[in-house]
Amino acid sequence: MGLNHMTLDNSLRWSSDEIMTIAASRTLQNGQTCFVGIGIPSTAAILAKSTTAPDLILLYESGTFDTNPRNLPLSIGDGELAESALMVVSMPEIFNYWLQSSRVDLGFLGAAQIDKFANLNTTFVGNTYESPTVRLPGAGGASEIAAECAQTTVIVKQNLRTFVDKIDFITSVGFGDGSNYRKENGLRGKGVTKVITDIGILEPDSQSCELILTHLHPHTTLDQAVENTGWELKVAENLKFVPAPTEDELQRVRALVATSDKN
Amino acid sequence: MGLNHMTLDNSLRWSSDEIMTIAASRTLQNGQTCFVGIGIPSTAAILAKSTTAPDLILLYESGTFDTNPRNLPLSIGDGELAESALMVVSMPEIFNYWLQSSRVDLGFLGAAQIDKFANLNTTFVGNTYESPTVRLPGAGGASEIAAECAQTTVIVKQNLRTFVDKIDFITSVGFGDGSNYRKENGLRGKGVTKVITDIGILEPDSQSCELILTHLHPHTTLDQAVENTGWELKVAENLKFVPAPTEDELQRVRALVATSDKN
Amino acid sequence: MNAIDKVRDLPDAIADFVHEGDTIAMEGFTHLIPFAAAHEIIRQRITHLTAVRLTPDLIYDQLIGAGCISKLVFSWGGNPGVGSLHRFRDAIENEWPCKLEIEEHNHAGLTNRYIAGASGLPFTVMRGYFGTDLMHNTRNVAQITSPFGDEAITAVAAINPDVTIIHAQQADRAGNIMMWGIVGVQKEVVYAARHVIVTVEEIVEFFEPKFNSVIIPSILVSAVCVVPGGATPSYALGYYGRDNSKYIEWADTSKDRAAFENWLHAEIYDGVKSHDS
Amino acid sequence: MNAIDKVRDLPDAIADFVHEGDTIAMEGFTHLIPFAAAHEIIRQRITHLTAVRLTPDLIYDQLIGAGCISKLVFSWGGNPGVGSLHRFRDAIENEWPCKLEIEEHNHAGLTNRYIAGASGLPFTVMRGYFGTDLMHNTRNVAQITSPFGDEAITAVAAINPDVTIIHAQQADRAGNIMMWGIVGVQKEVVYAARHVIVTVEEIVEFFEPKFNSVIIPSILVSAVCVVPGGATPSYALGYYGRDNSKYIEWADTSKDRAAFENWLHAEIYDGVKSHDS
Repeated sequence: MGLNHMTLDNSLRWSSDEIMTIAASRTLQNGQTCFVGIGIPSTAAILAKSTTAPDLILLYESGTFDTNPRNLPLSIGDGELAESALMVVSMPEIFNYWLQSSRVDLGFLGAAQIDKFANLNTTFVGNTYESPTVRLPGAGGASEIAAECAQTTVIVKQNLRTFVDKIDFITSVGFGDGSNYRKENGLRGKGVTKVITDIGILEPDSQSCELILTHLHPHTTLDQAVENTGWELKVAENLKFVPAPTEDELQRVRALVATSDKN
Repeated sequence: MGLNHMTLDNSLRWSSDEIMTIAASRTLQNGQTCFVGIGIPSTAAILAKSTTAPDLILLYESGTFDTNPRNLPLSIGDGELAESALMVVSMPEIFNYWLQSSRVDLGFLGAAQIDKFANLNTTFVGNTYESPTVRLPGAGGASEIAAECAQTTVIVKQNLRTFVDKIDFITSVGFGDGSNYRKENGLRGKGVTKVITDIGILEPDSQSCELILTHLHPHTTLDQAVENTGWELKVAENLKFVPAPTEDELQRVRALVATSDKN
Repeated sequence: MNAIDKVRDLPDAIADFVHEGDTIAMEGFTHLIPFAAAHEIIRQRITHLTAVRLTPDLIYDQLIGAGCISKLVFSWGGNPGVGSLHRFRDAIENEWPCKLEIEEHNHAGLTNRYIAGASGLPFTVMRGYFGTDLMHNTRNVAQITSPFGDEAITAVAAINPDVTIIHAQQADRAGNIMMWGIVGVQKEVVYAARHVIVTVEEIVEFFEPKFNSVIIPSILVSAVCVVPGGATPSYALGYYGRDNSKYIEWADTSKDRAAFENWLHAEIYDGVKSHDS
Repeated sequence: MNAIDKVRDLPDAIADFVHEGDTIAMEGFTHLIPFAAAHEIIRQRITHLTAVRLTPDLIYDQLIGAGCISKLVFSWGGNPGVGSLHRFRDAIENEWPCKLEIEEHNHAGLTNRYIAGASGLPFTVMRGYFGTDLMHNTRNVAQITSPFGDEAITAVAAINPDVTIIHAQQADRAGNIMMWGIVGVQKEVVYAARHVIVTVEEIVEFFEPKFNSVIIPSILVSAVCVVPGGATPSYALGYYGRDNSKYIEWADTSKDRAAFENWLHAEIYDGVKSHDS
């Protein structure tokens, strides 16, 4: 999956994980309900809650609702998520009463493969479903997050292994084969509205739903983006740069990451 | 409904409510799960729990499970039922996880009308459903108790107003039009296995499912039973008498009833 | 996102969220029945309501008698442990004070209709209504066939009230709600609703752990109204008991139209203006 | 109906209720994962199990590597926060130690399959699998049409395990169970099962009130086994924390077949015979 591996660019003051985390954190708005996964999404959400969005409501598929962790959880069901939560509900409630009933504003997802319509594969790579070259974990909560959250943000590193013309398996739907697929298939959320990578940010075109590069990170180039995309990448007319991380943001991210047992 | 009105026969040492309560209590077996309603069923169940069936598990449709009331509840949702319960669950759980999944051994029901196949009406009497002469409360939990409990006991006074050839509305199914109706309609419990009245006890024939008088109370006669039944009443070959209430049973019932606010 | 945003006077909350013609659900199974809120609806003479509730109980008997409800969706219409609901019967049997359309279910059916509503589904499935006459005399119930095997199963349509009103023991400063004891279908009917009004006994600094307690997050709640005693004559576990005598007296008060109208004027229209602070 | 009837040694309970070819479900989402019971199944070399679990996690990775599971029904097969489950992958990619049939779902789907099982229904309905490739690559999922309007909805078949095994914090003397903290799908999978084995940290005189606690009545439980630490390396809120280092170490232990087999012999076959008293 690679999402959690830190590759520090020594010429910069931040790693690619850090810039992705900070960019993701900035998209969160106060008062939103946010369905969080482990890794960068947790870090981004906890960062946002400690800065610009103190009333962000974090929920995890483990059933911990409105949780306020001080440390970065290693797993989605860590004790601290339960102990710092307003309530802990069963998974039936999280999936049926919250996610399925379209009560969640924003969900974060990762992927092993993504295509130009933001469809995501976390099931297998290579050969067939029955006899895969590499078996991945599968859907978990991702397919319903992609279907039912009002919006979804994908966080994924950009390279030719991941950004492919055709994904091996649609685990979670972005826009299927184009703009009407979601409606025809009964997917009620808006779908993927942002793909945050280590190179920049892509957003779907409002008409075609194809992902368009709208932002570069301060240290990246358009060439890098094009070279690391397995389809002919479209670029926004007014391509912008993501504002550089502030010292405060970097310090907070690093302090959070340092709390994780894993590090 | 009349079930709760006490008509004391002065020539006897017990009222009809008392003999019905005691007869119902005696049918309960230790360790059973018993779905209880208000009135005689509650009294009978609490009596059994205090005597022959201490491990009887009482559940009420209000969600109070394994409750141990010392006083007779006036309503199905009294505070004492909650405070003396092992757990209080939601009504979704009571109906879907307990009743619908056939986990309850015995349910008690009353009725305004009953027919020879033990079908029960608690919806309306007279004229049409749309414009009834007397509108009754309706189904509540009764229709699913009748459908899904392993067995159901009906407690009802026997008279020509109640024991009718054709009921005005099937609120809860006994045996429909005869023996195969339950299976054809997807009703998984055995259905009504006992009808306890102020005159005696009726039980369904194992073949035809028609109710047959199997017991008389010590103070009643076969003529009374026949005269108070709106169809040609069948009588068991070995018609028996219900053993007279013991002093202990009577004292306990009276003590319980005295705890009810209503009296 | 704190209590200041959500705490309202009950009359304002009712005026803002309950409108003529709305579908409302006021739940509470014997326990925590939101009587004060119902009385405020009567006082504001809001009419043509479609009112959903498992057990109409005294609360809807009062709303029916006052002419607020034109359609009732219910599953058991009695005075628990006492007998009939006379205003309910008078409306059905004699169309007084106005015609009352009914849609009748059983508890399991109406419960599952709320579950479907809470779950964002158009319907859900259950075993129920099988072989009864209710099957043919009610709407929003249909038979379907299992796609796994061919068993017949009952589908019931979702209910999504415009407004759900419940009473709970406590709210905290952030506007979260806690209730405990018998909670019936309140969680489901809150999740099913477009707007939610909660009357509470009190606002507390923090919630104490309780068995079987249910938390309703602030984000689901449109208005919190502090109404001590707001569930009387039903009860609030930990605060006050059920006033059984009021349930028994209601048989007389409600049996006679004139007696009911006297009650309506004395207790509601001319009564002290609600319990809210 | 008291604890004496139900309290068993873990090896006896496993031997009595878990049989070759059974469908088992061992649930616990990150929290309260019944590892000790799984190790006992490995020790007793019970095979050809159909094993159901949302997240196979280390517990099923171990059972798969030991050759106990021939069919896996699951929805997310990773080592949470760490990476791959190598025994799971080796079985799927290379059929080692034997062929592993899979039936794959997503969390919402498998959760709803348990709900249907708990509810005594042949299936239930949900929004899910829509537009994904999983729809065409899994069983026990079908599209049906709403009888109210004509919306397409997904039906998922009930799961009713022969045996459900969970770990909980406490049992009381009557054999009732209490757990709190993250409870995942445990209530549903207990209600769905034919037999239920519960390992617990301890037996207590009475339960203290806790937020969000779940009670499992004794009548649902076939055997209670007192196994302190029985959820290690997952955790038991209020007793011990998650041993994250064990999850991280598992990546190495499980990556290599020989290393795994060393672990299997050292820790399970030749290990101290379980934690049970």
